[in-house]
Amino acid sequence: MSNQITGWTRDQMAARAAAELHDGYYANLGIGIPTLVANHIAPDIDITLQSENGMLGLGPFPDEIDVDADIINAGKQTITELPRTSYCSSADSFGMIRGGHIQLSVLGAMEVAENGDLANWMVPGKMVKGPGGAMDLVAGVKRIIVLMDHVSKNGTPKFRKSCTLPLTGTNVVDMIISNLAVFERPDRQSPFVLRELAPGATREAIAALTEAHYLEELS
Amino acid sequence: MSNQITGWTRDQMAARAAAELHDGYYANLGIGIPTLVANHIAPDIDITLQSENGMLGLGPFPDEIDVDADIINAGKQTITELPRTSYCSSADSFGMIRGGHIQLSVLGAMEVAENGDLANWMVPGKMVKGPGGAMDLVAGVKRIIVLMDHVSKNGTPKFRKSCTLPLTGTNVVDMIISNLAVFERPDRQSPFVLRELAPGATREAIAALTEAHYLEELS
Amino acid sequence: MASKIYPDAASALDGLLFNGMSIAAGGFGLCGIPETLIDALVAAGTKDITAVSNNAGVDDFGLGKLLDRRQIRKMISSYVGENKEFERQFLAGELEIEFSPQGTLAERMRAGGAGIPGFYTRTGVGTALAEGKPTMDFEGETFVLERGIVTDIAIVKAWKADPFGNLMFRKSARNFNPMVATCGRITIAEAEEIVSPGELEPDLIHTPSVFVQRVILATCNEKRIEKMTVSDRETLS
Amino acid sequence: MASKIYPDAASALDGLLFNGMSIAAGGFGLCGIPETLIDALVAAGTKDITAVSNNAGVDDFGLGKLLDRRQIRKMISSYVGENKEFERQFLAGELEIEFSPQGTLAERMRAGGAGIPGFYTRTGVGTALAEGKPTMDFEGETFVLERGIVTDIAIVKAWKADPFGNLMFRKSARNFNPMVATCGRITIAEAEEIVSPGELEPDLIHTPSVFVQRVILATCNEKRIEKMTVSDRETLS
Repeated sequence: MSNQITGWTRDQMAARAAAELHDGYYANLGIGIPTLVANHIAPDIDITLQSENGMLGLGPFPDEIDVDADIINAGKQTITELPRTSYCSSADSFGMIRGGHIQLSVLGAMEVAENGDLANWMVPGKMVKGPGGAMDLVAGVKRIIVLMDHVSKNGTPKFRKSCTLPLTGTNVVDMIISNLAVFERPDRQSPFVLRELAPGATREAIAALTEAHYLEELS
Repeated sequence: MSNQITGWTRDQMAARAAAELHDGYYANLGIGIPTLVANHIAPDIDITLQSENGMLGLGPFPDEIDVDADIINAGKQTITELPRTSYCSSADSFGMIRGGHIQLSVLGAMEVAENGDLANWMVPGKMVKGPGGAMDLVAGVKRIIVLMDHVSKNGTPKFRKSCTLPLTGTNVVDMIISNLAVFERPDRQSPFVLRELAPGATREAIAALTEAHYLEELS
Repeated sequence: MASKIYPDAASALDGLLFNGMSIAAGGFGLCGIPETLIDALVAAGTKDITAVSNNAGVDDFGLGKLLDRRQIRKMISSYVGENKEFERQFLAGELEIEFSPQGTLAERMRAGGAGIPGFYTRTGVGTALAEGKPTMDFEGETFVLERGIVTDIAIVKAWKADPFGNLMFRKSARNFNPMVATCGRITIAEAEEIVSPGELEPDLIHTPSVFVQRVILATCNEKRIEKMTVSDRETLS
Repeated sequence: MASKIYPDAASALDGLLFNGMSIAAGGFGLCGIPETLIDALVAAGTKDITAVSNNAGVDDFGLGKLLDRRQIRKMISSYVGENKEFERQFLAGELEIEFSPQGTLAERMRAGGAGIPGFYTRTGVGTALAEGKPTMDFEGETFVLERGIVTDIAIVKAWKADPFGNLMFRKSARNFNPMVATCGRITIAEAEEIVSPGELEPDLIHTPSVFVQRVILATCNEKRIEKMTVSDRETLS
């Protein structure tokens, strides 16, 4: 069914997430699609990107000649410094995260539950690689946005009544941007609300492709 | 009775404490007589002095022209740097102390109990000024040496069965150097042993001026 | 770029002050204290402050200025011994004091800033300062639970700041400032010098910009010395 | 002055190694790992190591070299996803793994080094990694108790070291190294450069000498890059 809906591309999803960044924010972008968010930050706002391996103020990828093995992000990619950049230890870096000093994190997900539970660290049937910094990020960052496909490759809804996979955190998700729709909630006591539909997506289609209970307030 | 015994001077007490410093030690010297210990460190051993306000590698007092308000020790005295000096935050400084990385601390005391309890932060009848770093030092530093007069000004023994004053720490003292004698114990499960007598002090005099139970092994 | 620099201390505190608020302040003794911001707090006249600071200044300097105007209701400190007015107000029951061992206080501010609500320490176990606090045994030894501290605002003294809010401290004036900078919901830094973007080497920044919301150029840098000791006296001792 | 400098990695590890020991190692991915000391551990052949490190290296680099020789019995890590031999040994039951969330792991090593046996964190609450651990509620929210880590030895990679053992790290190669340096009963640092006494500015030292017992000049500084990304690719994406 989702195959018949045009939906949003990965870049469009990233651009939608970028619209949630406000001037002066400190933000942490996860590996994968969330990394693309950096390409869509509005030119008139000032954002500082944090990487949990101890770098604050991430610059773009370097020219080949400027590659420095000692300048990497949490995805272990070579990057560059900016005039604002500072380095710190991993303990201090997670002090920022756990202490609520990072305003926003954008992460991928395998499942999100209607109560905001998130599962994104154990791939079913695969070797467990470990949570990395994902559990710390969802527990510490003030606002968590999930970017994910609306359904899994075999068509199973990923926004569910409850997660079937091992959790990364309980009641931690504030916003879901899928390739078909945007769900949001004003606080972590409230249910999610369907806010936006991707091109071709209808209320009925989203209802059919979503297991979670949610409200509707389309603008 | 103690008036009739010559005993040790403050400088001699400090010198005796300095003999407990071994090559390579990191040590913290308290305010008052313990500060004098620095003047008696043997020239052939290498000691690094730590100050809990975040300075490691304390130098001597400065020449008047070199006084820098930003270089002070925990006694708030102006001091100087050495080639080895480093600064850190108070949290990191007490990480050194609490984490057992400082080998030795020399402190003053109002009372020591035979089980090693120490009282040195509340002066009876006076306004409570607070413990400063004393509780952290006795709880964290591996070996605690107390420098104190053997009896109080009114003649009361300061090495007691149990402390009458509010405690700074429980079972924390390893060695007592008074103006009349030296007591030591091999570990914190053992009783104190009288090891040395000051000039003019006799076993009987010490027994009469000490309330605590102790063993005797004079060399 | 959104600069965090404010024109002066009054504007940097604007909108943040209210009676009954909590304020963490950097400094050890009179070393590394935010002199400029303390003067602005005096001028603002904010009352019933809970002040978290290792010391309470002296009678006419540091937090002593706020005590002198009776702006502080409660101090959380490790040592307050240098202040006569403090003693008078405390004995008169006008001022509350919560003592924390110095290292515990430093760690409590770091913990608060790092999202750690409580930690166990050996420090203070068996003393009056551990009374009423939960304990736990680890490998046969008893430790006491101490709580993280978060305050409404935090004020620090830096040596150098850039417009992003990155800070460097100078020598033993660093002391409590780095933890204080992390434990305020809003942190205001006064710096002896404000440098251009990119002038601070990324490896050498002590407090990363994320912890600092507002920056001013410090206009009070008296740096009063509490105990002047020089080598002549040392030789005499 | 008692210099902490040893002639090479083998002599710096001499007398410290035994089968079944625990070793904390700095580094994030392949960045900032003590390459020289890892090679010396391979040469020493120490067995049944419990290794505390954020990652497990790759098959032929970093801690992967120790895994390859089956010298490691247990890993305490946050992410081990880049190592095939690791996966094989784990699935065969030859290797034990204790996962710690990355920030929790960093804090556990800092806590161990700072004499804090346990702290509470929100991280991991309600997940498999908090199962069986004590919890406590603070202001209506549940936190899990995590334990400090102390190891027999710690090995770190520094940029600059002086003969006293003061260290500076370089850029994001700092990562776990400062905490690792504090949590070893004996800490050995390999430095890309050893400088003369007094050359390191006291304000700029990342790890004070007290935490470091032995120093060597690093002879392996390959600094392999795990994911080379350059601006051309970025433009194409």
